[in-house]
Amino acid sequence: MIEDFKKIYENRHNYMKAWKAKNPDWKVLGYMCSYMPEEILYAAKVLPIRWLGGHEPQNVTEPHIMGMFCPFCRDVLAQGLLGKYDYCDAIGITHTCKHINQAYESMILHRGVDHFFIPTPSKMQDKQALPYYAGILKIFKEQLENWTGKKITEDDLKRGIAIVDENRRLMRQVYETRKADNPPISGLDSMYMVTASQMYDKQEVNKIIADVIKNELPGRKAKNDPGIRLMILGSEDDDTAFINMVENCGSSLVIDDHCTGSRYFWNTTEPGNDLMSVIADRYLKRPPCPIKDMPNRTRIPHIQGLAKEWNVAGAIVIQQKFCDPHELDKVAIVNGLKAVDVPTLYLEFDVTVPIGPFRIRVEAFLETLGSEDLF
Amino acid sequence: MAEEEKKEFWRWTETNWANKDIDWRKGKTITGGVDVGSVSSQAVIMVDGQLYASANTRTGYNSPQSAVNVMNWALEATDGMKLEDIKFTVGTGYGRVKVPFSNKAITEIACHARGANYMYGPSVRTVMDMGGQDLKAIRTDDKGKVLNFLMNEKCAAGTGRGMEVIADLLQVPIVEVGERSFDVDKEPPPVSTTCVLFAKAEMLGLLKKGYSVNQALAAYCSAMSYRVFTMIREVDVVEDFVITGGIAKNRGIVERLEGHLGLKSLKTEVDYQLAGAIGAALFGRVLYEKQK
Amino acid sequence: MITAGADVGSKTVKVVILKDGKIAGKGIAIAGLEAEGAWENAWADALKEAGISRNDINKTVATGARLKEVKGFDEEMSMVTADAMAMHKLNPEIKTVLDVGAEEGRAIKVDKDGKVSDFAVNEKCAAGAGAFMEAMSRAMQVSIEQFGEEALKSTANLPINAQCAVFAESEVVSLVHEETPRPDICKAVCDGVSDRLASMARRVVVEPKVAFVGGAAKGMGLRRSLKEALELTEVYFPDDIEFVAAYGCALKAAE
Amino acid sequence: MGIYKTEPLKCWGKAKELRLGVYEGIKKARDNGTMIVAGGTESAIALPAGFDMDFLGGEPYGASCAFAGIQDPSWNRGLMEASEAASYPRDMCAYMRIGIGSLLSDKFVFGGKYPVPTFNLQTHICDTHGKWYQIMSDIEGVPYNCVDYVPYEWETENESEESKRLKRVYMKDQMLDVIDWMEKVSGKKFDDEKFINAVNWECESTSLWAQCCMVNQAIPAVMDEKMMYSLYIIAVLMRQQKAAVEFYKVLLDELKDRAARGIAAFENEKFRMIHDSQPPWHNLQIFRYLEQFGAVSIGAHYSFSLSGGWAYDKEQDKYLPAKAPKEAGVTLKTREEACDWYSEWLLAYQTLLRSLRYSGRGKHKRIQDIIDNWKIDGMMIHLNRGCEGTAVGQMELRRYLADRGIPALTYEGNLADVREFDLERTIDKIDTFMETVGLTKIAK
Repeated sequence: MIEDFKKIYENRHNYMKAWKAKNPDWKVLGYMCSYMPEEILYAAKVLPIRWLGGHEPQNVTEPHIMGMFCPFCRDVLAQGLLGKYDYCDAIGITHTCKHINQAYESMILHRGVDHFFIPTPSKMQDKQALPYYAGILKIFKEQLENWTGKKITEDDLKRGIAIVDENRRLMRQVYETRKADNPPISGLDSMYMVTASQMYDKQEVNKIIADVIKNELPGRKAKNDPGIRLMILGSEDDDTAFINMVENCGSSLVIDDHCTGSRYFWNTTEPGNDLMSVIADRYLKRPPCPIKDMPNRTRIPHIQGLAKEWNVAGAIVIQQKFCDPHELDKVAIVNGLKAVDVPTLYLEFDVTVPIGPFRIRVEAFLETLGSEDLF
Repeated sequence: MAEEEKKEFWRWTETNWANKDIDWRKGKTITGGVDVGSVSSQAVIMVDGQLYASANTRTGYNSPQSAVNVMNWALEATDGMKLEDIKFTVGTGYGRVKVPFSNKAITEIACHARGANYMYGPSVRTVMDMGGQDLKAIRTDDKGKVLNFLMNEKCAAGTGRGMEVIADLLQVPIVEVGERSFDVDKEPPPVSTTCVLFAKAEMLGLLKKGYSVNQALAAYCSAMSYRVFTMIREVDVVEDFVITGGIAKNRGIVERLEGHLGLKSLKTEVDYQLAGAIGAALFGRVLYEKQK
Repeated sequence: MITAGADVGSKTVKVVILKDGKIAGKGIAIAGLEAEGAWENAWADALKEAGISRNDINKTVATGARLKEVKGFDEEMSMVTADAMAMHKLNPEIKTVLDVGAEEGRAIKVDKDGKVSDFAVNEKCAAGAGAFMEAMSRAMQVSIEQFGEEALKSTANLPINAQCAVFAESEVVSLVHEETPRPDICKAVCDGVSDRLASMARRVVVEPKVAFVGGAAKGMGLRRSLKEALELTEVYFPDDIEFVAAYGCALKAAE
Repeated sequence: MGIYKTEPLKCWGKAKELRLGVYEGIKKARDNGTMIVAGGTESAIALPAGFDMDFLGGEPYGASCAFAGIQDPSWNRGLMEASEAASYPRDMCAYMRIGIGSLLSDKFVFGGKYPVPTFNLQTHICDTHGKWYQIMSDIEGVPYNCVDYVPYEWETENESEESKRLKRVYMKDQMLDVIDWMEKVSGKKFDDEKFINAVNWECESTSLWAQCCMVNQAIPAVMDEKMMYSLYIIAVLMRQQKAAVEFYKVLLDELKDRAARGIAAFENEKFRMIHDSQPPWHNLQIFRYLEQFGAVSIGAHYSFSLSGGWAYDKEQDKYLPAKAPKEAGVTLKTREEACDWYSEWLLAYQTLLRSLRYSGRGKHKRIQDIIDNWKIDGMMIHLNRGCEGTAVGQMELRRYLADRGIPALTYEGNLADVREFDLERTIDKIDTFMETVGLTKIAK
């Protein structure tokens, strides 16, 4: 049921605690950024779950993080320091940005947790990135083997890849249905689906998604009137209160480019002999986080393509306040969308966003997209 | 503990007005617009798309009540019009959904653009609205439809509320701020922040340095106009250019902003603060016609 | 020996007169555009209460953000040390002092001898607890005193989502327009300010026992929120809470 | 009268001459239309040295604009606002915003129009660096490329040899590709010999700067941090040139001589401090203010390591100047060898760049090393809103020092955006800090 995604999202810790009790032969690793190679973790019987924020005021991170660092790393660290994720046996990050590095370092310094750092390349377009990253992933695999005391076989890896790819394929299928004039699933529920896939056992979530595709989506309408079709894109975003507000102002979010959305699952692994290269290749080719999108700007044509295929009237560009990677893409993205006649609204997110002042901006934006009847 | 003597330097005059030349009873469509903003509320009544009556008051704590009060005050200026004579009312501003007698709510961004189009004519392409709390830079077409807009983000302060704090602190009536800011020998460098929170500290810092009150006002107006200039440049200023909202009455800001832009803003006889309410009433007319 | 201490703060001037280690007189006045007048008034009140004249004072030590605007003291010291000295004298068990002023907040760690072992001051965007509360009470159209009383009536946990003061104010206005009960908004503001102060305080590791001082700590709403934010069961509120730094200065003068 | 004797540095004039010479060269190249390469200066600047070109480095250029803001605020505020008006967000790296603003307003702080390069080449030393010159290229319309940089981890992490090998090969192979790319986009031939020389000189001059810093362990210190800014800049701007090597040899001799004779940088040195992160370039007077209390900043991880090559010595458990190829008995013969060695140098010995990414335990160890060996009494941490790379780990560093009873003062600011620095508040904080460590102003 679609509702299950929301249940998992909202009760993530309870779900995981219950899961852990049922799966004593597995370990749990918490990660922060969507570049974590989950295939290898599933192969090692280590359940990867993504740490997301709690979106509530907190006062524990200032001694650790400078004021100019992004709310996401602050919120995630707060959750960690407050012990919300204590059921994780380790934390891990792939190198993406220093803000996440900071949250990771502070967790190690103050909670003394087991930890894994993967020095992911940043220039993912470079042909030298593949041999490098495949080698790095092999080291990571060995580190996991040492940690769990179990060898990871080729078959294990194939099984890991299958689980994760299945999840990607299913979510892509759901996203395809949102191309309909009246989409069967809302932007909010889609966000719940992707984040649930990140924070819970994919083997369980895959069953739910398959069931939703087969039994629930056919003939369903998320809303009577979908209103204005919007795209949302930018940095990490699981601000469900904001998404809900936008969709209640007479619009439907039909597509996204978020690492809590399509960027996370868009492509699957391509066949090949060396499994480490296969896995590495998949991450190098996925729709990139802005920080990995150089020297060429590949995000722009990708986003323009999404806007066209999902037939959107406008796009909301959001970013976590102080997120340099996304700030560095702002002008290029806004211009790129303008070039294909997609107007944009730009907003900065904090741990929590002030709904009232944001509603004015969103409503005014929707008015500019569809107020012909007033003139 | 000695009580602070309470003079309200920030307080501006509340007004109401009606065009006695218009006989509203002969009008076909009477519509209303109510703009309940963070600091002030305006109501206008339009007869067949002509501005007939208006009122401008301070917003109270209770927004439905503020809406009722300001409309009642506009009605008072009329020749016996009653609320029920108004066929369609549109609410706008922060309290737009809380106008008890309104038929629809539309954001102040759309309403300001539409209102400016009425007040200054169809040649208006850029509207800078400077209200109590928000700055809005709006690009519009010849019909007054919004093409795109920007609202202030963090550190983009420099709003009407900040000006009130300054007026209060320096004990200068707010209506005199603009005038006095030009009464200096040489334009001082702008203050470094226009953040409402630090406005006081900034001012005290300047006075400590030996600035006169007028120089301090000039430094603040200069900073605020610069801040607005930077923001409005982001939407591309295309002529004709107009300024609406309360701050439009402060020539200390307006003329400095014009200097930075190298453009003159259009002027009109209509109260600049009414733009949102006028736009709302005009939308009301279209919606009323459509509903018939 | 008679000594005096003065705290020329951004909002008020406080003077404390000490006669043989005991407080003999106190004076406080609001500093508006210029601090000088308030300085004179605070002195006049303090001298009157002590029943002495300015010439009877052996030494005066002063502190405060607007100290440069006044003349007529012998030595200056920092707020941080003044607070530490005063609190150590008032209650030698105090390990952490949290001073909530109009423009700035300070967290001070005091060692067993009353010396400052670490301190933290708000960075700019998180500063101005007092000024922030004032701006919000302006938006709410209540006096600052009323603001605290209103907050105490509420038990709601409504977050103020905006971290930036400018946005916070428009958020408060939005809440007002949404007809959120006034006490809930007031409490939300107190909670928000407390979270910032608690964040700052945690930089120095808050160790019991803790004292709150400074003008803004007079507000009962803020007191409650701050105590909860820091998860404290017990907080020490000195009498004459806004005079603490001035008292510290007077103690220093007597040394 | 001070406690120590002091005298001006003899090579002061030479430093200034070299520094201005770099910008004069760029101006000439701009006016003659000859080759300019632009990019971050904390990168592989020996790489384009296989061509005859002038290199325009973004960070020192940003600092120069910030510094020029002392006289004429338009160089600071004006450029920031030009970048904001073009929608670039206000809290991006301040050097970057100055660069964008300077380009958009077509103003070069050393005179005339902004020098648009033949191409931009960046090393991705910090998470925003690779994107910085992508934006510059967007505006300039010139080709852009970058070299990804994944530094070795700190010694505390026991990184495996295989991991280091992968990083070294990755960087080397990218460099080789970039050489081909540069030839393609410039239409010019890359001269291997020039490149190999540049690699040798870069390693040598950065090793020499580290040796100069070592001399500062003397009491009294022979350089204060303000002086260092004027001296390390040679390595920042032109470390790949022979003139830099020669300059640092002269400087090293002079510093050793000063140390032997007990000549101080600051006559009243009582309290030795180190600073963290770049300073607010527009308000360097805060360092003079410290001196009123007898306190002096005699360095920083930043000023030691930005232009210095440092190697960890396991036996002594210390950081020592790294050995340049010649000293290590290595002769670089081919392009491949030079790229390989150069990669190793940047990955292993550029400890500042390492701390931009790995900010925790390893950086604490390095700071502790400086505190112990340079006999430091206290630290001053600039919470730098303009450079998140150096700001990473700062709050944890503060906590680390507090736990060990090392006095630390934090102050907020921005290396290049004067609007984010409050001199008065900073002075207040310094006053308070000095009082808590028991220092009072020295009577004049």
